Amino acid sequence: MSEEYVLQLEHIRKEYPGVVALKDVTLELRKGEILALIGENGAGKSTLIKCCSGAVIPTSGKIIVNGKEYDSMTPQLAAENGIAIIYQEFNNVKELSAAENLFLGRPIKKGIVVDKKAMEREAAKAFEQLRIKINPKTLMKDLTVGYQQMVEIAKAIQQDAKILIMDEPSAPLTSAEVESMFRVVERLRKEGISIIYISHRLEEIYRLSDRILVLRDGEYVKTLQTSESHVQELIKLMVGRELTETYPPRGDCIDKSQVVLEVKDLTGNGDENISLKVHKGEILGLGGLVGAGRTELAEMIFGAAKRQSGQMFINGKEVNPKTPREAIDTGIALVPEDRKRHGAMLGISIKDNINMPIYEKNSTLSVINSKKEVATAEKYRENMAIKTPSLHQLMKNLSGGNQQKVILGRWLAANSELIIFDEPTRGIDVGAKYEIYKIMNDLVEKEGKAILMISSEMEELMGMSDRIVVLSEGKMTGELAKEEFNQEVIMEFASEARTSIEEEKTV
Amino acid sequence: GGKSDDGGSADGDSDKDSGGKEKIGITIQSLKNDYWAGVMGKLEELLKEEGYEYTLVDCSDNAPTQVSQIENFITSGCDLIMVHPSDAEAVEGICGEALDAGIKVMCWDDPMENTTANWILDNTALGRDIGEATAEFINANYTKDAPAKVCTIGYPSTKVLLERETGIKEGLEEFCDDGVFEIVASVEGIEADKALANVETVLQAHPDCTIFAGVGAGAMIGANEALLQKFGGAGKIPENVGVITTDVTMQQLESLKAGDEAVRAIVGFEGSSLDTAKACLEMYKRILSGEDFSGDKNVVRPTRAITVDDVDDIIAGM
Amino acid sequence: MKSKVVYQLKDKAIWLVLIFLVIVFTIANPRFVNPNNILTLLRQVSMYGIASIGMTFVILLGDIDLSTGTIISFVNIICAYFMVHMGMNMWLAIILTLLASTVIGLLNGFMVSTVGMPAIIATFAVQTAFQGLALIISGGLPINGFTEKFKVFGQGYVGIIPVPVIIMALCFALGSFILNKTYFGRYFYAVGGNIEAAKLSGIRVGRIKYLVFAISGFFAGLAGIVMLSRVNSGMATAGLGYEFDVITCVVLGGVSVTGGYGKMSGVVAGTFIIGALQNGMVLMNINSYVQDIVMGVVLALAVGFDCIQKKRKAN
Amino acid sequence: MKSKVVYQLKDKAIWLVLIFLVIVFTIANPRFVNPNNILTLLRQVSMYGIASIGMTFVILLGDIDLSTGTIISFVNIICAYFMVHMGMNMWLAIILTLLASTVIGLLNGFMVSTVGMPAIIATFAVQTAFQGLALIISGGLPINGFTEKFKVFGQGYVGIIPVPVIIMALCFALGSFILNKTYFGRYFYAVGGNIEAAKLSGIRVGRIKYLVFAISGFFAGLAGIVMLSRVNSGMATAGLGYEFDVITCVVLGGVSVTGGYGKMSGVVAGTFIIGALQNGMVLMNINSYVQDIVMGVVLALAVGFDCIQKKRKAN
Ligand SMILES: Nc1ncnc2c1ncn2[C@@H]1O[C@H](COP(=O)(O)OP(=O)(O)OP(=O)(O)O)[C@@H](O)[C@H]1O
Ligand SMILES: Nc1ncnc2c1ncn2[C@@H]1O[C@H](COP(=O)(O)OP(=O)(O)OP(=O)(O)O)[C@@H](O)[C@H]1O
Ligand SMILES: [Mg+2]
Ligand SMILES: [Mg+2]
Repeated sequence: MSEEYVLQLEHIRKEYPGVVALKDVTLELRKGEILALIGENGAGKSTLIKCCSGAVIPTSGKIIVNGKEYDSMTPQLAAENGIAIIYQEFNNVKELSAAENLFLGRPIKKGIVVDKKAMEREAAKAFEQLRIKINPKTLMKDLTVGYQQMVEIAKAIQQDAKILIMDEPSAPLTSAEVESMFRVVERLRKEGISIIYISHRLEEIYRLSDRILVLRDGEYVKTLQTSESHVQELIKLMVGRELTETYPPRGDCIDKSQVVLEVKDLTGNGDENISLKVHKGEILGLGGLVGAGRTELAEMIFGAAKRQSGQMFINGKEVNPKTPREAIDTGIALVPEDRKRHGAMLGISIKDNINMPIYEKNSTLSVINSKKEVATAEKYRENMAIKTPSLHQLMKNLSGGNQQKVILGRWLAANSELIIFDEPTRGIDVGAKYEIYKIMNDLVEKEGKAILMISSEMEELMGMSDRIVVLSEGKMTGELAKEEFNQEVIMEFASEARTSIEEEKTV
Repeated sequence: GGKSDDGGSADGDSDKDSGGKEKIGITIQSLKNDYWAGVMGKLEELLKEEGYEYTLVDCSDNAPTQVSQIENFITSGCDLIMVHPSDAEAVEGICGEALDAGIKVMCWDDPMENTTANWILDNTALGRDIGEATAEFINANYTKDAPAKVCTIGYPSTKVLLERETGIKEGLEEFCDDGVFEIVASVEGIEADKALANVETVLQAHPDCTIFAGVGAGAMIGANEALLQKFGGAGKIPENVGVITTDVTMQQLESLKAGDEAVRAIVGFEGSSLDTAKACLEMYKRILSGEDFSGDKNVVRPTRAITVDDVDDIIAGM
Repeated sequence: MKSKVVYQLKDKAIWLVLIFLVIVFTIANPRFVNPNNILTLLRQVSMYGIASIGMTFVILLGDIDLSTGTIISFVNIICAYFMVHMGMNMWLAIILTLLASTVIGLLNGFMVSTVGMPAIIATFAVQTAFQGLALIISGGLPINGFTEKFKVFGQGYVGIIPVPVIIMALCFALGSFILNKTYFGRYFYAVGGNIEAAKLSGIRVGRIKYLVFAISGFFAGLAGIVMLSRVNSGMATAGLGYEFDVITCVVLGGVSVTGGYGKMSGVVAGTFIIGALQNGMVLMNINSYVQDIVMGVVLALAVGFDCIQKKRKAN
Repeated sequence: MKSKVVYQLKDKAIWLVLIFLVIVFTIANPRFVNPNNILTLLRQVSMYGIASIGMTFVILLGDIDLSTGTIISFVNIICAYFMVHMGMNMWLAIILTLLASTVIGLLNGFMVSTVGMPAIIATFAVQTAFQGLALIISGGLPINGFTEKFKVFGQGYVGIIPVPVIIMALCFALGSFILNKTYFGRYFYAVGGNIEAAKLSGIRVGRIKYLVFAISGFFAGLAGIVMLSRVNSGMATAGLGYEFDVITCVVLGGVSVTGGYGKMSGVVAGTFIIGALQNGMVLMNINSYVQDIVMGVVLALAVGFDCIQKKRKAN
């Protein structure tokens, strides 16, 4: 029985303080197959595969590799058992060369001396196979993000692994790079290597995989044969309900006469000549592929990154925020994409997290008005339905969704007029997602705020936006009104700059 | 002994810089110490007055640093190097090289081998003098029935101060009348604030501890302040309470002169800083003039106890 | 909930250590708990305590201040110089001195915040340079001869309580007030815990760093003035090595050197522990060499224990 | 490509500083560039140079080792004790001494890696405790009376080249070899640059930390032996404060205190700069108080300049 499977994860459970990331998940990988792992953001895909490498130690459950049973893994054990993993976050060392990164942790060596020549030779071969032109001697920090990812992929392949796990490997790649990666992956399958492939792009799943395992909200949902499944079915399994229900309805509340935010020819931080307007009561969606420069645009508007040229107006008045503080004071708020790094202050309480931007306002002679402080926190706990026994609870003990609500509360407390949401529902479970959508609706409908929403989830983008602006490679490539929303058109805009650059290259 | 088969000595071209007087290199243990800063300040004045060229450095009580400094003196072509060694043994080698290079070497404090002359201070003997001065005070104020409770204040991480502290204990044994004293504590204190804190603690442990014999200025200042605080200020200190140490600094002398503080005697050397500096310069002149010290190159520095009676003379020369 | 209990216990643990030490020293020498000795002990640690306020803030930010000892020395010299050699009015001298120490702190802040130097290097450079400056000003000689009035800060009493102990208590109260009641305190925790998030919440992190280093300079200056008054003599090396004693107080008090976590009450306990050790070991007449060993071992055990607990919790 | 040029320039910049200093000192006193003085200068920095190898590794990892000075002192005492008081064979004494210093390094490694203490605290605790131990063993007195043979390490010559300079050169070569050629040297960069990535690539980060602290202990021990032979007398405070001199050499050499970036050649330049400053300022007859100021200012400027460049690049 176990002969058939090279890797089995049985009844894996992983708890974090306040969050259960995985509940009783079971996965079985056959020899020579590609198993796709899908699920919404935060479904637990990355957490699950990290259990295979020891990057995450499961709270309970078993990991069986080639018939050998483990409670948990270590990176060394994983390597010994022929498991190679491409992680979603970059895992490279910037000051080392591409070749050395390729062989990180298992260099070619004679005795204790590393054989750089041999590593560079082998690296050149590996890059050749992937049809990428990287000088193996180049330092990692001098490579573009796409190339860095290709090194990661080459690194995993190079390990002669029996089991290859890829967590959204295609995300930062151009379509040509994705193509060459696919060819390699297919060749590896032919050689009998078993692969787990994680991606949000369903067309990739259909192109590559033999079976599909769906996770939702940390739970195992179903395993399907790719050939027998349909897109609609998959989406339903992932989301847990019909898509139409996912987005709460919103009345028409746009006040065209009031432009809350206008940017003109904004350039800098990797973006070029961005011009857009957000009206009172409007949600403007900002679409594009990963790396399109949307976060960069948000940072510029929020004063967190320097802009080179262009103008910005809030309610018709020109503003020039050079720091987040100045942006906040002009009524701009940013709910950042990377919640753990940029949003949540994990070591301090919910109350403090909510009040952070308004402490100065609620202080006399720098002494905090503690009544106001508690009242504010209490108000937004109620408004946002934040699930917590106490406002003094530390942020790190909350679930991702509740953390996101706290951050939202922070910006509502700051009384911002324009709220920028960068991937507002990334890593948030379906229930909390719906609540956040409702909050966004209330914000525009009842409170007359304006929202700029960055999202990589096509459904979310189309479901929530009143208008969509698409970026690609730091340039605006298209703008769609609600009636024009169409997945294919958006994708086309999103890859426009890329294809044109590729065309130039090939010419 | 010093060897001549090495590179340091090859730089023996200690040609005098045109026109000027002789060049003197001085390295001492620490200039961050008030006694040394005081004496060296006076010495610098004298050297300038008489037109000598000189370099004065301190080695922060680090032997390797001092070796390096002497090397640098050899390179810079000094005619005389005076070393106040952090560790005499450590600089013997390099001083030998200096001699081989034709440079005169003088050691302050230790009876070194590879030198032209030594201006020595036997720290154990100095300690014994402190002990003796303390003993005199004890003998005058205490009896066998009510012996004096003594605390010594030292700094046992430094060799010379350790020797000095040992000397103090020996001196007390030797010069005190039978059974009139008892050492109840030995604490560390080279900096005034540390000495102050430790003396305070000792006074808590032994409220009847009245005699404090220490190795230097910091010990005296700290102990004096602690006692002033304990008894409620100047003038309130009982007759039989006393602090006795060595080093001659202005603050110590003023405390002594005041007469109503706890300072009872200071064991000094030639007298004031100026006196010491003058005596030192005299040594330089003797050595530079080519005087032959081969008979006995150890010139012993005099020590004497300064008391209220002659404190004014000393203060005049500070 | 559970983690709250653990934290509470952890915060209390340092007090348990203090109680344990008090018991040991009392058994060894009952005079240890004599009220007089307790007051003496408190007076002895008052300089650590005062300087530890600023250091606590700096460490909460995840930085470190190695210039504390030198600031103490420098202050010793300039304050004495102002009063003795320039005949300046005592209060003016004190104000100017505190201003100077704050400016040195600002210099640290400039290097860390604006230039972007690691705090350990920036403050070490300041330490070295200002040590030299203090020596130049004083010529290596002590400066003394202050007015009787000036002695109050280090030697005076209010009732039976020594003035430096009162100053320390006020400083701790002020430190605790800043940390818990003012928005600056919230900012310190936020910056130390997650500097990126703090920036994006509108905190001007650069200014906060300036502020904290300036505060650290100020309290070091205050400690220097108390020391000057206590010893009644200004020396250019008076504060030599003090920074590590102060850091030890703060770290023993449970403030995380990586920033973001710590309480003033813990620092109070840490300061008292150092005081109890220094005082108790002298009372027990323990050899000064052995005292070093005990200090090292206590620091390693206290912090090590804490780290092991944290590691356990993380898994 | 452009950034490569910047980096190259940056790596070279420290050599330009060195050349600049050499020119200044030569103008001030032509004896400075006398070959004899150069050899003397090299001999003077040899202890810094030797100890800096291990410190470089530690700092590359993003940690710090404050125990270097104490290890030097401790080694001074035990090696002297073995040879003089126990009459041990010189080579055996040296081997045992190096072993002991390596074990102290392992103790640091244990506290940092296994217990999880911040390196600054762990190594400071070791510093304090072993200082006490060295004093106890020596009783505070210097130990001397070594054989003529033993003097070779610190005072001998091969041709005109002093032996300690040769030892330093060999150590730098070895350090460079370890960093550039051996797999664990490459791991140091990986761990210092991205500890998570290193872990997930199967690098046993815990062991690397043990290794690096042990190496740091070893080289500190070697520096201690060279010092002992050079001054021909063992003192329990011989290495006092050396750690900061060594850290200064390493940091001046462009090694990033946050880890992950740095080159041995830079450290060589950093060491020579310190040597040139110390030697040149004495030759120029600069007041020793002023020397402190110059040291502090040079450190602040060199590192500050580097940080500003980095900041510019990041924007
Ligand atoms: N270290 C952690 N502490 C607390 N919660 C965590 C931690 N790591 C992950 N989580 C939570 O576990 C859940 C699953 O996250 P995971 O990264 O596995 O999702 P994913 O399916 O890979 O999502 P994505 O598609 O966005 O990559 C999320 O709710 C996340 O917030
Ligand atoms: N500090 C950095 N160093 C190097 N590359 C960076 C840095 N920050 C961002 N990038 C890269 O710049 C590009 C633009 O990133 P950005 O996050 O703005 O894209 P985005 O459109 O917001 O995508 P998404 O939010 O969907 O990830 C990406 O390729 C990203 O990886
Ligand atoms: Mg993921
Ligand atoms: Mg983004």
